Amino acid sequence: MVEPSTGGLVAGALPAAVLVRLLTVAATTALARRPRPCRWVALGGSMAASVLTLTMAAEVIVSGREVEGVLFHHAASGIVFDYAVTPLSAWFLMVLGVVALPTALYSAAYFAHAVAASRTAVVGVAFNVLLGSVEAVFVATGVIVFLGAWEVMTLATAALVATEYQERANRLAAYLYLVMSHVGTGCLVAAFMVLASRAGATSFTAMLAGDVVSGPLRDGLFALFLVGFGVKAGVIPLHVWLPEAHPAAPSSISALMSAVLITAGIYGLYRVCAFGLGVPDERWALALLFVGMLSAILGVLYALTQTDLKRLLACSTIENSGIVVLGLGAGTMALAHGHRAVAAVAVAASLTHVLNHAIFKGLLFLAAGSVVMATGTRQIEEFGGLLKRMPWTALFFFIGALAISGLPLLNGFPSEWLTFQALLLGFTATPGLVRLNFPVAGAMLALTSALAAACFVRAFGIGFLALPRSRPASDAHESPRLMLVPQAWLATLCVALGLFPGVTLRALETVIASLPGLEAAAPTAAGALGMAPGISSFDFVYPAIFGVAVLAALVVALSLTARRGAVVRQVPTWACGGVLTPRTEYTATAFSKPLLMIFKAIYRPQRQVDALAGASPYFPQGVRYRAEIEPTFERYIYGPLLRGVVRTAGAMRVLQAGSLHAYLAYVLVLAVVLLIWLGGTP
Amino acid sequence: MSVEALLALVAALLQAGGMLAAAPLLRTGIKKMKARLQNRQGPPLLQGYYDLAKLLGKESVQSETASWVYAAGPRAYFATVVAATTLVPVLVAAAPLEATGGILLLVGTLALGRFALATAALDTGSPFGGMGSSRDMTIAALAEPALMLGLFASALSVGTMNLGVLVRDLVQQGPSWHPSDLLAFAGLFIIVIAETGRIPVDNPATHLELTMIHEAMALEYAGPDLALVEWASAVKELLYLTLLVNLFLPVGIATGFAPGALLVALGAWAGKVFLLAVAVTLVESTNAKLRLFRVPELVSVSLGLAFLALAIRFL
Amino acid sequence: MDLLLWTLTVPLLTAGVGGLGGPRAVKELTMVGGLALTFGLCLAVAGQFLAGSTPATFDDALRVDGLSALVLVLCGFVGLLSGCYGVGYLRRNERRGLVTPRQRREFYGLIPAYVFAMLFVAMSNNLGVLWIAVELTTLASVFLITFHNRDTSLEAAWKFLMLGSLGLAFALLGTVLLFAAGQGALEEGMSALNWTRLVEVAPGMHPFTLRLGVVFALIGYGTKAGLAPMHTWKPDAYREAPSPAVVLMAVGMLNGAMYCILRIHLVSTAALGPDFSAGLLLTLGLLSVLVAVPFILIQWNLKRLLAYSSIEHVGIMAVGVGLGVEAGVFGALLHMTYHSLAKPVALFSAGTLAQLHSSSDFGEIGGGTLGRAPVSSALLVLSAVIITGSPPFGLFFSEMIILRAGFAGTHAIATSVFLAALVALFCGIAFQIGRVVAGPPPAPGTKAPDPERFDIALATASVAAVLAVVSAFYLPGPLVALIRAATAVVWGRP
Amino acid sequence: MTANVLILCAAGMLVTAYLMVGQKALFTTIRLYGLQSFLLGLVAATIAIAESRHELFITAALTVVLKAILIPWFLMRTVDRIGIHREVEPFLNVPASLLICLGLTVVGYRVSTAFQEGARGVGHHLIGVALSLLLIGLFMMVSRKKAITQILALLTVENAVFLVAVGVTSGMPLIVELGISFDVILAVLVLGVLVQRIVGRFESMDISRLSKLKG
Repeated sequence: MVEPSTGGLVAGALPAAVLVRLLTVAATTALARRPRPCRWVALGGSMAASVLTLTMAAEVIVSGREVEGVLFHHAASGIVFDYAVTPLSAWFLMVLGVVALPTALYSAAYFAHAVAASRTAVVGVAFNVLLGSVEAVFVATGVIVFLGAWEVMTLATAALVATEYQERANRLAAYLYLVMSHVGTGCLVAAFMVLASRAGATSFTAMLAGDVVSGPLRDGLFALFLVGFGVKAGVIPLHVWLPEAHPAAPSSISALMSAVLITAGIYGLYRVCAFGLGVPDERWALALLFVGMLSAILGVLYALTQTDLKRLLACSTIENSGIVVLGLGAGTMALAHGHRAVAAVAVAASLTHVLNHAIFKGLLFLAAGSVVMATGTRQIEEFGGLLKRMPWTALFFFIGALAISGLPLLNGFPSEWLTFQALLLGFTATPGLVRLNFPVAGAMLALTSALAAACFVRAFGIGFLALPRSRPASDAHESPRLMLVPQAWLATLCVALGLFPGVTLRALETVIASLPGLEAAAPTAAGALGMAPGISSFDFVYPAIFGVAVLAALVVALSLTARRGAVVRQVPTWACGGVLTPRTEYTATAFSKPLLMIFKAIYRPQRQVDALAGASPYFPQGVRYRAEIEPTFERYIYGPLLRGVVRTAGAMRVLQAGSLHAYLAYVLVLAVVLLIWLGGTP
Repeated sequence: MSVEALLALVAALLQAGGMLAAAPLLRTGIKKMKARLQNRQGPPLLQGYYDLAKLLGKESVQSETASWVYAAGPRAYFATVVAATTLVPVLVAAAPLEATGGILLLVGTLALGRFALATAALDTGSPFGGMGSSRDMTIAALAEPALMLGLFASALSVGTMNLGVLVRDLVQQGPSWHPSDLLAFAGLFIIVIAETGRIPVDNPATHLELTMIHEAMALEYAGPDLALVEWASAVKELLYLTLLVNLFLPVGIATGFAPGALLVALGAWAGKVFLLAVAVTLVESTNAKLRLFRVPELVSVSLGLAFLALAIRFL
Repeated sequence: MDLLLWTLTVPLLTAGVGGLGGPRAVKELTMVGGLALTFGLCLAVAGQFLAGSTPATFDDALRVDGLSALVLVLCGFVGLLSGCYGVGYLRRNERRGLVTPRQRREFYGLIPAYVFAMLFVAMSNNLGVLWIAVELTTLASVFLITFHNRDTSLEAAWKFLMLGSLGLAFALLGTVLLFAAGQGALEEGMSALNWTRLVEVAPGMHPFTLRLGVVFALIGYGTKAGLAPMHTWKPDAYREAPSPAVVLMAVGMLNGAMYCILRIHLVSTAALGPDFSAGLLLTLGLLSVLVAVPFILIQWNLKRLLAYSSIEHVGIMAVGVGLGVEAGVFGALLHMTYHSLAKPVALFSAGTLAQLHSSSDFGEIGGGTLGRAPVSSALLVLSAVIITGSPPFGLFFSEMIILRAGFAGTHAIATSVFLAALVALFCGIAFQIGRVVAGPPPAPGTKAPDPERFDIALATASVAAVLAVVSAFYLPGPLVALIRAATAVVWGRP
Repeated sequence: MTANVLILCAAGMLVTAYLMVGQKALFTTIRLYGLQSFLLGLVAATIAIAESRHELFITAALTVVLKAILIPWFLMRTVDRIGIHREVEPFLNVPASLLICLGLTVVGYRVSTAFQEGARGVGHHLIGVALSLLLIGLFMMVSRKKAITQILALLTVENAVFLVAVGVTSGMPLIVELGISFDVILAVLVLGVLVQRIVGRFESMDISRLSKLKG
């Protein structure tokens, strides 16, 4: 079934990977009744396949040469499953592999706890199918294969989201996800088919040559693609499924979804919207900028108020997806005005962020998984004091938190730094009023990262520090080494790529050079240490070197405070004369309260406080406090839509009201109508 | 190791050291001026140094509930702020470590310090720490866009994001007196007030739970830790003022290392910072502290000013 | 004796034996054996055709070309499946003591009879004979619908018979008018109604008479196929008839009716050019797909749900043909093939669930069947995935081909509507099936369903499922050849 | 001469149809149907004589025997057995129904004008009548509630078809003709059986009550 394509060992890697996945799926199904070996086979196989794809991706990125081949002929429909690993595909494959590998390892230990033994096989199969289909999405060259893989990806994810199908919330999440992404796929099918018909071929090379469509039709197709891919990318306002679905899945799956599944949408935006439809239009760029800004700012604002740790991470995924799209928007704007160098910087920015986000979000979700496993809850309010009980997990989460807040010396910084560059250069590169969008976007980005910092100070500080806030939290203990190693690996990547951003940028050179319109415009990575993109001496940064300075200053600080022979005196925290209990600690809700009040207009918070009156109303026995923020999009867009559909469907009931006479009447009417129509044509 | 690298290193050490040395003076100076405006005597000018010495001399105390994060906080805060000083040109139209990055790195570094301190403040489990870090992060988040936009305004006018290059170009141009500069300055001045925890945003003198912000974060710290926090805050304040004056009043800045020029530069810098300090003092003494939820209005004003600065310069 | 006649005789004999008295084992053996033999004979006929000859008899009243061969094979296959499943089905009912000897006779008599009628349809080349054959399928299925002898089954049967007979009257009129249109060109006698003859003389036919004929014939056979707005009998019949019979309706009858429609379509195309009947088919097909949407969303019964899904699928086929391009036709026939492979799985698993809960209403079944009847529920989910045209399964490819043809052609708008309907249908079916399989389980008070046993019926369902999955990736070469041959026939290159 | 006879018979059939629409007593309706079928047979016979096409005699005979005698007898028997003799109030009152039928006739004739003129120059009249008859029959199926009446209406539709078959084409091939007639008989028998079962079950043959299956 799988025919190895000519072109050496690396070229054979992909068919091999597919083969491995298929065998793994088969073996997993066969072992369905024996969870332990089943789990190991499934995840081991997945890791093997990931290694294969990683090697090939690396090879392609380094050499910059595409690898092509044919997987399979579908005799019945005459469709050929062929693939081509372009540098762009290779980049996304790499991102996938970098996260998929540790996630699989992590899951090997995690599923034992998180997945019912009876469902191990299903989850294992779905895990492999998901990864395989995402890989297929990245390397597909035919539209049918692409759409097929796209759909399989959706189904596999839905299956994983519904792992705990007994819980209503998870069922709804899975269904919502299915519906949203199916609507998206519908848009994609329409747009792709129109494109195919115009190109007269179903291969991307022909369809995405850029000269296939023009004028209003082109804009229409762009809109369709934007919606189609936007759903998967989870950009606002198409994000509604994301905060539901990502937390519902087992944590390691959530890691995959947030880190990788999102990038499938991004990949589509790149491959088609930005570089597949010819020179972008200024309006497209504005659309992307706007969507990006909206997603970034609203995403982080939603994240701020979450008390469910995984939900919080999911919302921040919306934010980061927004940042990526923001960079892409700047790039398309530059392309629209013909500034290749600037466009290259922007593209570099967003592609870097794709990688970095995958890494730190993967890390955070894995750490969150450990915490959820240890405490049995996802509520930040019930954590606390975990740092002492699970020191490693806490450390890794802390690193992830620093990274996601875009702070220097970690890998969140370079990509946000590049995005700022893209926006500022975009400003210098665009004429007229339009340019003012860039500084505004810049300010929004600054706000976003500052809020992200606030959000993760809250998540880490409330969740891991001080006293445990609940019984499970105080009983929590560190997760097995098998779950810590993957986190360590990702954390190391966070630091390494933060200190040596040049590596990423260097790797990106071939990728960017391979994009139409960006030939020989790749931004210059200043060695492995630094980045100096775009126009000469506009800006550059060498985090590692500066890191040394910080280190030196740290040494000074230590030497100032470290006094020979003096022990640090341990004293109880002053609690206004009372005893410090978890109940006097600052809660997550309280932490985000000021911002909640300040951004009232967006949150529209609703709260109700009712005192359970005791003997005297002045001394209530207890106070019940309920606060929620209004889900704007759900309430004002999707809710009415859904109700409308249901109502119309209900109204159609009369058509099939059980009366034979009505049924016969339909035939009569049809006959008469057709006869009259015929009568019109002598 | 090349000559200029060595030079940069020496310069960095000197500048960091100088800022560390000067910072307490600024704090006490402002206190003193405030006192004078209120017809009080006020502390002696060297009070800041006495305080630091006293605090550093004390034993260090740690809450039982705290972890390594608690200890790491002040040190990281101090380290980042001190390191940040080497990114800003002070006397010479060049920053010692300007080769490692520009405005974004500076802002990022300060944010890193704030992150560390705010996290550490949550470690003791005291409600005040949480309150402080929550409020501090809130105000920082609000200030960030305005700060960025203000800096963009002046950076884009020259076309570089590197402070060294920026100041050099400004010195060559001389003060432009372009209206947009004025707007940007006004905007940034407000942000500096907010970032350095001064009235009307925060009150450095108070220790009343409900009003303090930055102080609340530092409330649990004592001895050397507290010293680090206070000292770093002072340096940070000086840093912001320096940045402000060198960006918008680039006069008297030395272009080389000639001793004469350096002396002049020192004088000019001291004078300019003093003027700004006076301005800060006046604002502090003539305003009342704002409610936390009024701060956004203030910040949005500066945001508007900064955007206006950009607009009128580029349209 | 001629192979075609054998192919017809065997099921007829099986029906005869089954219809008489006799011990159960014998009936079961004869039914399974007979239908297996029938399927073998169908394959043999198809083999003959692929070998190059076109089997024919009764001066071409019965004639097997590519199209017939394809339909023949599919019907034979489904006949065998439902035969095997039927045995298990009836056994279950007998275990519950629900089966009277008369019912048993009816069952074992009518199922093969129905198969016979379907095969008869598939191989008849003479439009008159075709009509008779279709009428036979109707008569054979009526008493299958009343099998359970509930009030509702009488109601369903009456509606089915009324609409069916009306449709057949229309079809007859259509046939007569076709015949009339060819007068002068056509000789006297039986062979004058041969489709092959009609196609030959088509260019000389009187256009208006022909149009009239085509319209009536399409309405008529459309009723049997269940094209909207003549689809109204389908949900009722599906709910009432025993699942094995439903499978015959949903696949055999549907393919047969599609076969009739295609024959008429071809005559009309030969005479009037493609646009006339293609336009009609496109309209009716689109209408069918659209009609299915709301009723699937508000559906309250599992088997009715599947009825609407098959209304959708016949609509898809009609659209494919109606697009008037070769790719569309190929897509439609591929769709027919894959649908014939996938639908039985859905109906078998649904039937099993319905039997275990002794009702196919969602209210009775309740949610969370995955816990109570894992195999059937899993199969139901699988088949739902398949029949909603999801990759990597066959219907996805056929739908993609049709969509591509649609967007490539002049019907972009219609195709967009079609696409939107498909998306909505996916959501609807996903919702309903999800509710049954994973939804909240029924209240503790309700009576527990029978446990799921791995009997012959379940085995049949599983085998069908395996075939459906495998076929997605690999269709046997001869079958593909048949599809291509059928496409050639329908595209007017016999 | 022939033409006139043909048109006369056809017109007669149409008239019977109208009368059936206006009629409520079941027996009368059945008799009217018998008359209609008889006229159909007459048409066949006339053509058979005029064009000396002997196989049409068989058709004619078949028609008369089956449809003018057997089926009416069978239906009357059923009605007797059930013991319900009058149609309940139809959905539409008689005048309205007749009006609609007029409209349908117009449609039928309008279509027939475009029709090819056959050998005997009466083609389009017959078609017109046939189509109108068909539509009227269908309309009766829609508007009448009694099972028996619906069967009659269906048979009227069938008659319309046969009228075309006989009058416009020179008759279908014989075997086909036989097969078709056989099927029709079968269908009627099945229908009869069903009617009896329904009545046995619901103590009524009011079809409009059979509406449990919705949605």
